[in-house]
Amino acid sequence: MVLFPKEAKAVIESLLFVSNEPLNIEQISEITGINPGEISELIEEIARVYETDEHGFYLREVAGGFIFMTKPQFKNYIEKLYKPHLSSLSHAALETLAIIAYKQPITRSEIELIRGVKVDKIINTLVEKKLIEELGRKETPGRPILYGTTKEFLKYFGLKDLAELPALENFITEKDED
Amino acid sequence: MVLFPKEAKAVIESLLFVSNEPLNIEQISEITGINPGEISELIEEIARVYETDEHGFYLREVAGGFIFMTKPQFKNYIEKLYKPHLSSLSHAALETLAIIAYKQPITRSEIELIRGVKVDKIINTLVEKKLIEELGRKETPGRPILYGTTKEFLKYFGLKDLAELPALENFITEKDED
Amino acid sequence: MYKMVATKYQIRLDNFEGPLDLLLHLIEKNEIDIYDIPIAKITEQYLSFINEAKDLDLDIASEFLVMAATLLSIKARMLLPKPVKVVNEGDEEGKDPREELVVRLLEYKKYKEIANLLKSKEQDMAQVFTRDLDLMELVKEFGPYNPVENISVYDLLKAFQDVWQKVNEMEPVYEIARENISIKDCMNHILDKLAESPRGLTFSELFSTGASKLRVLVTFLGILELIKLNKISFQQKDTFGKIIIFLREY
Repeated sequence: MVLFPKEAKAVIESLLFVSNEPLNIEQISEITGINPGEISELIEEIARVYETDEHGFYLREVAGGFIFMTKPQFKNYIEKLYKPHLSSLSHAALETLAIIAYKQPITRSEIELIRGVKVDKIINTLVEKKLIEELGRKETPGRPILYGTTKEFLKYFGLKDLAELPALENFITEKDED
Repeated sequence: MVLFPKEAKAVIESLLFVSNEPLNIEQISEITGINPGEISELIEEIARVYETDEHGFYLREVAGGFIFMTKPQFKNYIEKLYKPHLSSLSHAALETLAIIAYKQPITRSEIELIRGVKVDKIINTLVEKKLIEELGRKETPGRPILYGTTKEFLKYFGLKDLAELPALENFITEKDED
Repeated sequence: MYKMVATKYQIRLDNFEGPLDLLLHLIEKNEIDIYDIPIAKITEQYLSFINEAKDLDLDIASEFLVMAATLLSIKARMLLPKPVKVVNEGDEEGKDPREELVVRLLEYKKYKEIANLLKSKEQDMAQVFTRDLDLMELVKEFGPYNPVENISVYDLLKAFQDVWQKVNEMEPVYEIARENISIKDCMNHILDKLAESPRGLTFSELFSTGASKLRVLVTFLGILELIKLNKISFQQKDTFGKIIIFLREY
């Protein structure tokens, strides 16, 4: 099917509008038959339109795809319509996730070595929340489970991909400069 | 809270965006504090923007409220997007369905005994797709649920009744003749 | 007096994520250079936290105690006189006893900071909402959808046949289950066989070589039943010799 550019843009917009998961360019290309390069350009055009002040939502790149979201400044109004977002993660959970995000695939005991505390309960919670998942087994005695972050992890923190996290070197303490 | 007209429009748009139910002017007024007359005007403005060809969805007045919907001409694309959710049966699901079709009424654990793997997820999928249903309980310890095929199953396969399913014996003889 | 004594009751052990977190807190509070930790001072402060938790009857996680032991051991090693001769770098004796702890603290500190970054990202995401889509409603709009499109009843039959064949090949148990052997049939079978063999038969001769476990078991039960009914008898010449089964009439 051949689409006029304007129509192509509208088709892409309609797909982005009805998806409750981030849509990636390949998926859109498969559905519409439009080539990925063109889709990429049209998505940029769409994104520009919604950035303007007169719109209440905008297009975000999250977990390798694109998804419409309401703008942060309207949170209070939307929370009057919907219940506020559910509780946030504990600091222990965030520390554990931070380690897994940078060190994946990683075993439970490797995480415990870095954090200095037991993490079995936290691991279970994070698996339940689908923020981490089993990636396989480490070929060492006991064949411990290896963990890694999920797509849900990227969505939860609004990350495009893992590369969006700052490099670990940036977190070296500055003391040595003294 | 006093809102600038442009901001007011964006707030209304953000509410219409997240809602999966038509929102009426009174509801919007209650949430935003904007007077109904103004809301009505702003909604008209919003509606005009989305009527244009470059947008994939538009604002419709439904059941006394307003709701964003994708434009009808893009229905085919949206259907393709959701096809994976509806997608055809996996081989595992087909096998399970075949066992149920020929051995009904049958319990989950009886199916598992035949297939040698867990089938709870597949059973759920088949129930969701309305291909199988609960027929009652088996009068054995634990009173497990008995499953059988549905009316829809017959409809999908174009069968008048279960007796129209090809007989197993026929198939086996045919095979033997090969 | 250390600063922390004043804040003793505001900061408690259970406010910390673990021993490393507590140590980092002490290092920051005392504005200490992490690469040159005054180990005696830090150990004293660390232990006072543990003791306070003890006084308050709090459960002290074992990790905190392990760290206390580590600190005391480092402190002891620091007190030892330094070896006089110059040793190679990397030589165990020449190593600063604090080094390993410093490496762990720096590593942990990085992830603690990343955790804070994630926290702020989490907060950002709490400000935005995606659409509240009702997928089931959407799917309904597409009208009757055939979930078995492209699948015929013959595919179904084929699938069943394949499964059944696999079951028969791999799990002889099923063959048995479908055999439906009753003790009564088996008893008749034994009697028939024995009638053909006036001199009697051994147990294994009562069933064919490829017999299933179930058939063997049912045959055995059949024999017991027939003995009880006085229809058959058995004989054993030697203690460990073969048991010969024969019909009672003979």
